Amino acid sequence: MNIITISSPHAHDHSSVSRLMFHVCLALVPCTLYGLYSFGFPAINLFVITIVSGIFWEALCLKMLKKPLNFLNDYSALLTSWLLALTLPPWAPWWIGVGGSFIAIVVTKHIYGGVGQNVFNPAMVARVALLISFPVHMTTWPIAGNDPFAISFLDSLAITLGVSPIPDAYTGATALGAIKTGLSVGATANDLVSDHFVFTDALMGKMSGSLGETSALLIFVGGLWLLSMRVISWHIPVSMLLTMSALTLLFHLIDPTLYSMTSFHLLSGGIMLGAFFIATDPVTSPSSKGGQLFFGAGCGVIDFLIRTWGGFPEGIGFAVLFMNALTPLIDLYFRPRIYGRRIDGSPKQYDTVEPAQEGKQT
Amino acid sequence: MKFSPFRGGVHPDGYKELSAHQAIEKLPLPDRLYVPLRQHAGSEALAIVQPGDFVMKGQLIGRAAKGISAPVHAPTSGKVLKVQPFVAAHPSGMDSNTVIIECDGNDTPIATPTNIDPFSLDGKTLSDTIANAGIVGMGGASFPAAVKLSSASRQVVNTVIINGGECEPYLTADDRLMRERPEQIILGARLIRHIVNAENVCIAIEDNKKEAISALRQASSEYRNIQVIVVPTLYPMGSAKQMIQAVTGKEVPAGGRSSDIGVLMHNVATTYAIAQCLSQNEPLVSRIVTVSGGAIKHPKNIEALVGTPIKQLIDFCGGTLEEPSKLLLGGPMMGQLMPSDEVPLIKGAAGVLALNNNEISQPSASPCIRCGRCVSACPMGLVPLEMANHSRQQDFDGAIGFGLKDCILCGSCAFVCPSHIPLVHYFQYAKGEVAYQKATQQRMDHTRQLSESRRARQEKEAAEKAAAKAAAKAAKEAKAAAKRKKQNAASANQ
Amino acid sequence: MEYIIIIISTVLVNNVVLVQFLGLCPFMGVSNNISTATGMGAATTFVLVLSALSAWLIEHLLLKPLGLEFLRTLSFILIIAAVVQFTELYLQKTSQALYKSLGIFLPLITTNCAVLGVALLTIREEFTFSESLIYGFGAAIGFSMVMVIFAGLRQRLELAEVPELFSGVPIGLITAGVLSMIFMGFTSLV
Amino acid sequence: MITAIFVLTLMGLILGYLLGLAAKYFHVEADPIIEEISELMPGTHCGQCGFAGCGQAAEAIASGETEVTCCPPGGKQLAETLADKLGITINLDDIANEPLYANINSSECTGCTRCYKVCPTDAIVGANKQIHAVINAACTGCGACKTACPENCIDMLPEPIVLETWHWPKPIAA
Repeated sequence: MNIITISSPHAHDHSSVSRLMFHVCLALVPCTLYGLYSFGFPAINLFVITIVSGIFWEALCLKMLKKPLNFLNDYSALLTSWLLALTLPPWAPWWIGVGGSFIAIVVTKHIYGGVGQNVFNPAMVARVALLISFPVHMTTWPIAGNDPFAISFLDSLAITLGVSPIPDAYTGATALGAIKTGLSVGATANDLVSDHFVFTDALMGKMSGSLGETSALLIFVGGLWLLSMRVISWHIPVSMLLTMSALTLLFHLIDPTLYSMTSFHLLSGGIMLGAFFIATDPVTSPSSKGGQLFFGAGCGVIDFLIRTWGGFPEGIGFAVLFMNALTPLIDLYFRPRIYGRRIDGSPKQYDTVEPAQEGKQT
Repeated sequence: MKFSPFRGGVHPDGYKELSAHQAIEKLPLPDRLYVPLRQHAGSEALAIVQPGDFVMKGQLIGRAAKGISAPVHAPTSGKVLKVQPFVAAHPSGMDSNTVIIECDGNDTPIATPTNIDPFSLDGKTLSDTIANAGIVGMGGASFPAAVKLSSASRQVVNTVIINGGECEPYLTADDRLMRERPEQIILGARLIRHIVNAENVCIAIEDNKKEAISALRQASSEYRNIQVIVVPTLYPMGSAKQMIQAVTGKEVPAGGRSSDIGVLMHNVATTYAIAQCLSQNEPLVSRIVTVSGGAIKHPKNIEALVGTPIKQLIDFCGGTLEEPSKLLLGGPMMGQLMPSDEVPLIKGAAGVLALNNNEISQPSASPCIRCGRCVSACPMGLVPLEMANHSRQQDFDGAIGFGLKDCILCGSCAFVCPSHIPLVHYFQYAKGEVAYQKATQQRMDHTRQLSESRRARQEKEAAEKAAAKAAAKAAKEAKAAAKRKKQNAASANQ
Repeated sequence: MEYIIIIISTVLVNNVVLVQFLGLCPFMGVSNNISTATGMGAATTFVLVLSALSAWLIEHLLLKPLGLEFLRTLSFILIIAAVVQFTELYLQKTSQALYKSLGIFLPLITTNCAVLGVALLTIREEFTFSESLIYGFGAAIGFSMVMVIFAGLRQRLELAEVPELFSGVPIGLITAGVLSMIFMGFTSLV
Repeated sequence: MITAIFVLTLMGLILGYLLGLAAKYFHVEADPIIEEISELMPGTHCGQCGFAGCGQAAEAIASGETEVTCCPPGGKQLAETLADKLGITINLDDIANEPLYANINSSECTGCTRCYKVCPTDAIVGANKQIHAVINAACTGCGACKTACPENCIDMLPEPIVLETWHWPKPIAA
């Protein structure tokens, strides 16, 4: 008799990977739409290019590795390239998008064995690799608050194709960058923050920065929705944001002229996007709750270190990747306690008298 | 979020309303019964009847083997047709030795109820009676009840917990039993308490069984040391370890027994069987089973004889609405797929489910995305994703390192897995391999011993032979020497 | 404070493996599992600290007073070889399992360029005795940390279905590259 | 020049002396691995590996003269344990997964007793002119009886799978 044996359980909660990924994409819609709106046509071009090329690389890899193409249905390539696009400078040329998605999808995901097997966050590897390789292109930020569609579609094509450089009038530094430069020439953090940072603008997203990281509020809303849908758990975002707040508050209290305030750190740069959408990538973050808390805290600490003393104005990519590298070790040491065992794995004991030791004492 | 009495757990859809309102019905005597000799954990019972024998209801047909085992009795009176391998109620689809009985329809019992008050007997006698009645755990594990009782009575047991946490979806057999026959359950609980000399009894029931709670509260109102405790509805509440934690707050030490922490637990159906056995002198030959699922026309709770083919149970419920996608014995979380509808009902099966396509998990698995939902859902605190990953690469030591040995196969992990990975299947596979390796090791130790004793014996034999030879030689020489001496003496004389 | 800066600098900013690219041979060779990597880290830490220390002593007590600086590399190698030999003897006595799992990589610490590199660097940076001790220690900690992290990653990769073309050393090298990229984030931290 | 030679020679001598001392101090007696390996071997001295007994095989394995997969009664499991012990990697696919055990075809057995005389574990029972049988639990699958049987009536077969020995197969690749 040759029957296919299928083990219990025969019931399922009807969740699926593609639904999880799809929900994350949905949660990204508000901040993406806002980013596309505030940065205009060049941003739209870059976004579309990144996503289309990401899906193309995915299809190519699946084909070459002879895997079924229906893996495209799991939205993971869409999500990866989407997240990558959100962390790029909005007016970057086309090859940044194409090259970035190549690094993300081909190098960081498929060479490692495809969905679920990569050890580093693909979008972040791509972003960091681009940042190191093309520092100029990756730090040219359009000034926010301009009339979003001042650049016509045709001009935007010129920018995207890289034939005409971005007019200087349109570029500026991000708040984090401006403050880092300012501090290095001896200005005080307080003055710099008041020059470059308006709380409500930062909340709403009227500032320069990567395509999708500007509006802290919309990202936060998306993140809350994911939390309420139980797509992500609260551990990583909460511990990451709390660590960041605690450290910035502490140092701000120690020396306000050198260290900027907490609200500035939380609302600028990529920390919000990182906390809710990047560090929570299930594949590259720890699987136990304790491990996730540690992971989030580690991301917060390293991002703070790099922002405050490092060579880059924003270190969220490095921070997440560094903690990604630590994840296998975290998974090894932060395991849940097994029922009926102590945390070290030895069987639990209740009310046991140890006659051997009593014997020794006498 | 609700406070949870143990770590993890899941909330599968209950589907209990399908059969919860159906009172227990008795199945008419079938024509033939197929009584397997293995219906319990441990070794198979040994058949003591021959084809052609006439057996009466409750007559012993298979005696318990050595070690952990349980006897099997004839569920009704009739003629033994055959004792032969027959398809077992087992996911492997293999056969096991089965006594096939043609029922005569009279249902003549072998024994009549005795009038001895069981409370006047001592625990040892009662637990022997339970052992001889073939009572096993009826919640699914089918561990012989008497073994549990006698090992518990060697330790101090404070609390007897009667497990009414029927947490598997669809199943309502225990619920109906508690609603309809609370007095017998209370009697059983008191008897267990008497046997192990415990202080008090807790009957723990999930809060989704309101009627059962009030029925048992009413039935137990005159006994002060019997308490009905309401526990939250959460899968796997019915698992012994989780239930003990929910009731006492203590955990059973790994590798230990519940009696190590002064607790003895029996399922309500087992308790009922114990009461029936001790008060009515009836061995375990029937049980209450829920027949349900989307493919069943009229889901019901049926009291049926052990050995009844499940097809007859389904027919009694009006048959199926469609060809069932899966036919299960037990609940959907831990029950197993049955190879055919001819398999007989066994003592440990609380449900027969015929599920349609919408109710079952789709087997299309995708790669693990390490989301950690299985880690959160695991009531034992294990890391299912790593266990499965290591098992897949046949690194069983790695899987053990992540808790394979502590796994209770409850299926919570696979239930929540968004990648639909057959996690429990991996654990079953790994556990099987580990057991097989252990058996191989034992076999090797055994043969090594045999070989060493053979060598010792051969050496001894050789030594004895040599000694005998030497002795013979010495004797010969001595003779020769004596002869020579004689000759010498003779020649000297001459 | 200065010592702390030296430690941070050697562990993160100028990590001996990922930034200075020294000692890649054991980094790729014995990072297959975490316990071996820890053992290798410990052995290398021992050798590194001891050799940085004795290098400083040789340089300042022997070579410099006698004007024999040109013998620096030669004599350092001699010292390192002796220290490694000593470590090997010690390990063989105390931990057979570790000795076996490190195998050929244990005597090869002799030719681990991280060890000679650190010894030479302490002289080039004109450290004081205690500074060179800290420097050697920091470099060793950096080496061990990266070894363990990398071993963790490789253990995970062992379970991954890496395309055959890339499995084994290639994926290891790619991972090492990404790690090195991450450590660029710590540039100018101190 | 002279100083340089002198200094290096001196350093070499001192270090050499110190190492010599250390070697004496940390001296390790004979390789304990051989003993550990022979503990693991089946100990039935069946000779299928080509060595006279398990002890010799253990020595050969420890010195790397022979493969860890040389022992059919030990099978896959022994090979794995040994490979772990020696820190080497082996290709487990080379070893037959299922161990084979002796089965006597009773219709051809003449009761010559040759097989049970060679069995290292006394796993064959029977008497002169009576059909012999194998006690499965005691058989190591060494095959000595098969070679000894003049009637060629011993087959090496995998253990039949019954309900008791059945275990779950590996899930179909996911």
